[in-house]
Amino acid sequence: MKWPSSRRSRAAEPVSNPVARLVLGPIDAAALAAEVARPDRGGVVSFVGLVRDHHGGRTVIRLEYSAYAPMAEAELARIVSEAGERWPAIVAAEHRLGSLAIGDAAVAVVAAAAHRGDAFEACRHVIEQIKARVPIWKREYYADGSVAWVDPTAAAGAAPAAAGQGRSR
Amino acid sequence: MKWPSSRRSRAAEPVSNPVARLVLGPIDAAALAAEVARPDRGGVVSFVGLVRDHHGGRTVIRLEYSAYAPMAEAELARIVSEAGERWPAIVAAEHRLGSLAIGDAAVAVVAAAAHRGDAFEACRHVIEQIKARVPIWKREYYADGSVAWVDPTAAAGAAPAAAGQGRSR
Amino acid sequence: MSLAAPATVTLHVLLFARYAELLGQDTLTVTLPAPATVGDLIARVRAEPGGTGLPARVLAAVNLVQASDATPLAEADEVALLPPLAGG
Amino acid sequence: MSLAAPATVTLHVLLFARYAELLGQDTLTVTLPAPATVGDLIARVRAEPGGTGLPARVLAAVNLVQASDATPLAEADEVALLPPLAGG
Repeated sequence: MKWPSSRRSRAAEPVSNPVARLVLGPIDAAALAAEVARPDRGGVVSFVGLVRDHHGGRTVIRLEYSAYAPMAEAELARIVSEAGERWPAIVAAEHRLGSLAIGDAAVAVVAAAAHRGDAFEACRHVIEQIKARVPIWKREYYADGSVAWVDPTAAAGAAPAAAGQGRSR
Repeated sequence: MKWPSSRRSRAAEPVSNPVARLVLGPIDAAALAAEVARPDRGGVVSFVGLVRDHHGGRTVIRLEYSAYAPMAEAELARIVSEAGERWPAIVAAEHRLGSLAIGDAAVAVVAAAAHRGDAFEACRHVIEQIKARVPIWKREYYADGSVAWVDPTAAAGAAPAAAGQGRSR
Repeated sequence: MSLAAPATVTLHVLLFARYAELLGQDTLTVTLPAPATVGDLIARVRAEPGGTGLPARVLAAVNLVQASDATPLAEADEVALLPPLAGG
Repeated sequence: MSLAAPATVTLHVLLFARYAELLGQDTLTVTLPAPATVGDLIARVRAEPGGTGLPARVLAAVNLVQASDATPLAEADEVALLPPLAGG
């Protein structure tokens, strides 16, 4: 009686299609959350990464994300599936590509679980893995007219690597 | 030049009115996120707690949250303010009261920060503190017609404390 | 205590959720010999009809802030007895 | 190696972001003596015009999966050279 059949059948639901997408238009984090939230997954943790208006002390006016799309999609799906195996949680992730304005959502990760600790951990893990493994590149356009590819592996606090054109430092 | 004045002025913005509310209608987590997200707080972490459809092996059909409202509001505001002092993050929280259906959002916490680690930690801390400190009570209505006050301090896995009427165990 | 000190304190007590059900009411007015603490008040509420159902440890707040059994009480304080919290 | 083994492997190389800028193109077709590894391929790309701008460590993927310098390459493999990832 402790685990009624309705609960068991839900827990056994196959997760055949991980929600892991590259998108060209705006990200709707609430809609993404609705795809994974269920009454038996009462803790829903979301991460949304917004385009910041500064980087390395320079004012950013917009940016462009590009990707090695077939690999990025495959890697995103692998990351989401791995998280679903490691935690009793369902995770969904979207990353936007193309030209983004300041304040636009570039990435969203939602994790839903029966226990909030699992949802927090799975969500955090997935965004870290996305940053470490998914082949996506970011080109920042600055207020001074310069442009640079962002290199997160460069020394902390260092200015972005030069793109070689019109850079004013 | 590393910290242009536009950034400094934003960081110095006073947080005079913590967003910490008890609400009687539906919670809109996206609207709450919009209240704290800013282009200089690019990492936004949200927690939403949904009404679960089971508890202690019993099927829940709806529930009611009640509160010692003046203290609950004060405590919620204290928790949000404390988090804003402990982390470089802005936090907003809402808790719903009254009658809720399965799947309704009962609580939402949003933390926005320049660095995602701060946003994750502040969000997690605030939901834990809400559960530990805010005087709110939950009455569950079960499919078998019984009703119980939820006692999270009771032994893990134990059924909720009886409310003394029509309980069928 | 000086002669001018009041011999009693009168308190507004708020009961919530399961405790209001146990006591059959959600407010009480209690007068205790001074000086009085939260622990004294809880002992007195246990003596009310239905009060024996209170658990061994009762969480209390005085004037909207959580208190301990040793917290002193002053005339007209608002004391709330809080069943196990279940928000979130 | 047996006599039947091909003496070379021909690979499709994809360049992205800053690397595409450095090399002035986003695809290359490279033929290497067999057996060849990812490390061999990267050394060859460094010899292309603009290739000296590649960093000491170049991340690569073979057929959509991250690879190391020691990963062996087979005829018609798709090899991608990945600048520092900056998603999220």
